[in-house]
Amino acid sequence: MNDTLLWYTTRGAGAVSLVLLSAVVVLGILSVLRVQSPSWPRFLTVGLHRNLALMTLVFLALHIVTAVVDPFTHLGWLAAVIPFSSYYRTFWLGLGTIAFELLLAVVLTSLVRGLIGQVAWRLVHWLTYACWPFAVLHGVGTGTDAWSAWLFTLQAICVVAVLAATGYRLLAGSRDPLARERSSFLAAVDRREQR
Amino acid sequence: MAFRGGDDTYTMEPKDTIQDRVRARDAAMRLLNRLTAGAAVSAVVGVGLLGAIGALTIPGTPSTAATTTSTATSSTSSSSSSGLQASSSPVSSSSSSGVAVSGGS
Amino acid sequence: MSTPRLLDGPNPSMGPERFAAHARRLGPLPKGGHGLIDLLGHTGLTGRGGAGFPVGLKWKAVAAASHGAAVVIVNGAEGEPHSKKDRHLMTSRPHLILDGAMLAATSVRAKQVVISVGEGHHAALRSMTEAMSERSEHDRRLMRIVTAPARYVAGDSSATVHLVDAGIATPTTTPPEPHQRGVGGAATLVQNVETLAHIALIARTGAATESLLVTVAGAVLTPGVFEVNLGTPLGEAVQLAGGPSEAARAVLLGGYFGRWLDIADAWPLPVDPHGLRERGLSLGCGVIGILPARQCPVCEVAGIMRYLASESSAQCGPCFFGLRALADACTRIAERGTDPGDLQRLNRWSGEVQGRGACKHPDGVVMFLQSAMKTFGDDFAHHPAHLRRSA
Amino acid sequence: MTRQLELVVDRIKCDGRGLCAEILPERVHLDSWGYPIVTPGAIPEHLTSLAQRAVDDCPVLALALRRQEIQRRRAK
Repeated sequence: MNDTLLWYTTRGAGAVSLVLLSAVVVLGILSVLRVQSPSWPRFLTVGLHRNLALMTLVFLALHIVTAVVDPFTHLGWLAAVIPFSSYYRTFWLGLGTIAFELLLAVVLTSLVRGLIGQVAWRLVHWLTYACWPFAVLHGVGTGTDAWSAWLFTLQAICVVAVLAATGYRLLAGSRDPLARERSSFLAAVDRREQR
Repeated sequence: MAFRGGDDTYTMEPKDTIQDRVRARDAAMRLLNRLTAGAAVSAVVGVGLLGAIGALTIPGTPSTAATTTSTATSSTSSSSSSGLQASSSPVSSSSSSGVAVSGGS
Repeated sequence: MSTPRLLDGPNPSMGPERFAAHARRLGPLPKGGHGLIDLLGHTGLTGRGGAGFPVGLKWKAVAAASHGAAVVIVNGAEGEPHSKKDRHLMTSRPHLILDGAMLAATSVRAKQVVISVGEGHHAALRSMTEAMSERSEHDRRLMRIVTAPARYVAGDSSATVHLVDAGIATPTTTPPEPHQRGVGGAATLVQNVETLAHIALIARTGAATESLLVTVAGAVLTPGVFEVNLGTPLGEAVQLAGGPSEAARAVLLGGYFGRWLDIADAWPLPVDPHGLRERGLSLGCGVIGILPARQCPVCEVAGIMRYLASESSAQCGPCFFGLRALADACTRIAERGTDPGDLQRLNRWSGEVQGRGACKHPDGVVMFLQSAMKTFGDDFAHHPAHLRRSA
Repeated sequence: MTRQLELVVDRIKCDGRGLCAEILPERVHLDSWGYPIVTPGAIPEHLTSLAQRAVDDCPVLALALRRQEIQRRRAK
């Protein structure tokens, strides 16, 4: 097998994974924001969010497998699992490993959400906000050799999209129509401090 | 706050019949499948395309697989990273093969 | 020998009966157990907190799920605005309640008894605390007291469990019901204080009690708590409070989750949970409220609806938004006069809200509103535009 | 008989996202405030997969498919 082919596949799959992951993050935020229109019901956002998340894992697997089996980088399987254990670009690659593991945790807990319960699922799902920046940094750190203009553009689009969505989510506040009333009632009947 | 209790809700007998909503659901399900399939195809093409762009835009001397494997066996951290710089591969041939492989996968 | 009553003994206004006097008057407390559970089943005693659930059935369910680790909650939260009978009993006959609580604890094999007293019921809290200190070492080790916030939903049994568990007095989703899985996951018996006092007497005599406590409120000469014999006509019970202080229009029977009745229909009704149930009515928590003829029932109902809507714990959307919409529509009718659209909306929203809360708060409110619209049908249909009379 | 499934809503968890009514309009519609009203009764065979989808897609895990016999025993 052509090793250079592996190498390009690694990079291509990595870039595609980042784009997919960013799309998944944006879709997740849109679903929290309850975005909808007559031809775009809310379950479409959620369905696409889930499908693309699974797809991200597939391309991430391609990215990792091709990187590991590539004899040139000499990574070894351990580097794919243990962060900062590779000789090759120890730091930047370590970030990728962390991002991968966080994403794995987020996706796996989502698949068994009914078993672990909403609270635990939600806590783990917040890790996305750690996973995505690690993935971006990993891309910047390991990917900016010579084709940086392309990759940079792609990454810039991803970053702008996710930051815009996150910012909007922060500004918009809770979309639960009961959030305010619920917390004020809770404050009125909460007796935990007393006892 | 989105508290609806005013006069506007009075006439809010469901304007859409169940049939309408079932049709909308089925259309959206189809759209979801199409979007997912479209994303999958674009992603596969994207791997090939980005791989090709990578190959096209990396200048430098072509190096063969043989040299990379040989560096790998005697690798230290420094030698492997320097090996990367040198290993940028033949431009035209790998790009076309990259696309071909991605299309097949 | 006549059947003992809850308020036998010293005048309740003299404050809590001490343990020594209580024991001298009533004698030792018999043992609880399966025999008592069967006896309670036979007497047909129902809960006096409002829901009127058969006590024997509830104890049997908790005993079956207990495994020796059940919890008994003595519910003295009394969140019903006009009800005073629970705190009256707690301040005058605390040991009757504690007797009942201990009987419950041995019968369902509980390892914990939690007494929940409504916040702000200072005399009741003091009385129960002192009474607890007079009990035996064994009793005291089992018992503790918590205070429940003065909110309407805090009296709900799941809210009481939530309060004991997490310190937050909001209802939780059922099932699991408290008798299946309550405090700390253990089977939990939530029982109103008056119910437990009845049980303290039933265990001693082996026979059903023949009286109960009611709170007579509203347009009467001397509002207050009275012990009436079962089956007493409602009109006679109102006479205990001196009778109506002016021309009376209607009775609200059973508190805010109860029913409105025209005064003429209400007067001969028997004050008896079973007798009322046969007529499709309920004594609820025992509040008998008298509405004077000079007061506009629509404005009165609108005011109570606003209160009940504001008492939603805002956990379930249909309850919070639905009750608010219902209260707003009632208020519009009260202030701006009848609008046929509003009447239709009241009916439609009532249907949408019913049965769609985690607890029974929305159901109780809808029942209250529907009985009001039935009893005061003409008033709702032809209400003039006028501002709410100051309450 | 053992496959008689019923759709139940946890009213406290539900925050009115409305996905269930979009996915299963045959059995769920929204009230005036956007919260689901579920048609009572067993879910017919041909709708079970969509009902399961509605359960899986609920963003706050407020929907569940329950065996109906359990419900009936409790009600008794």
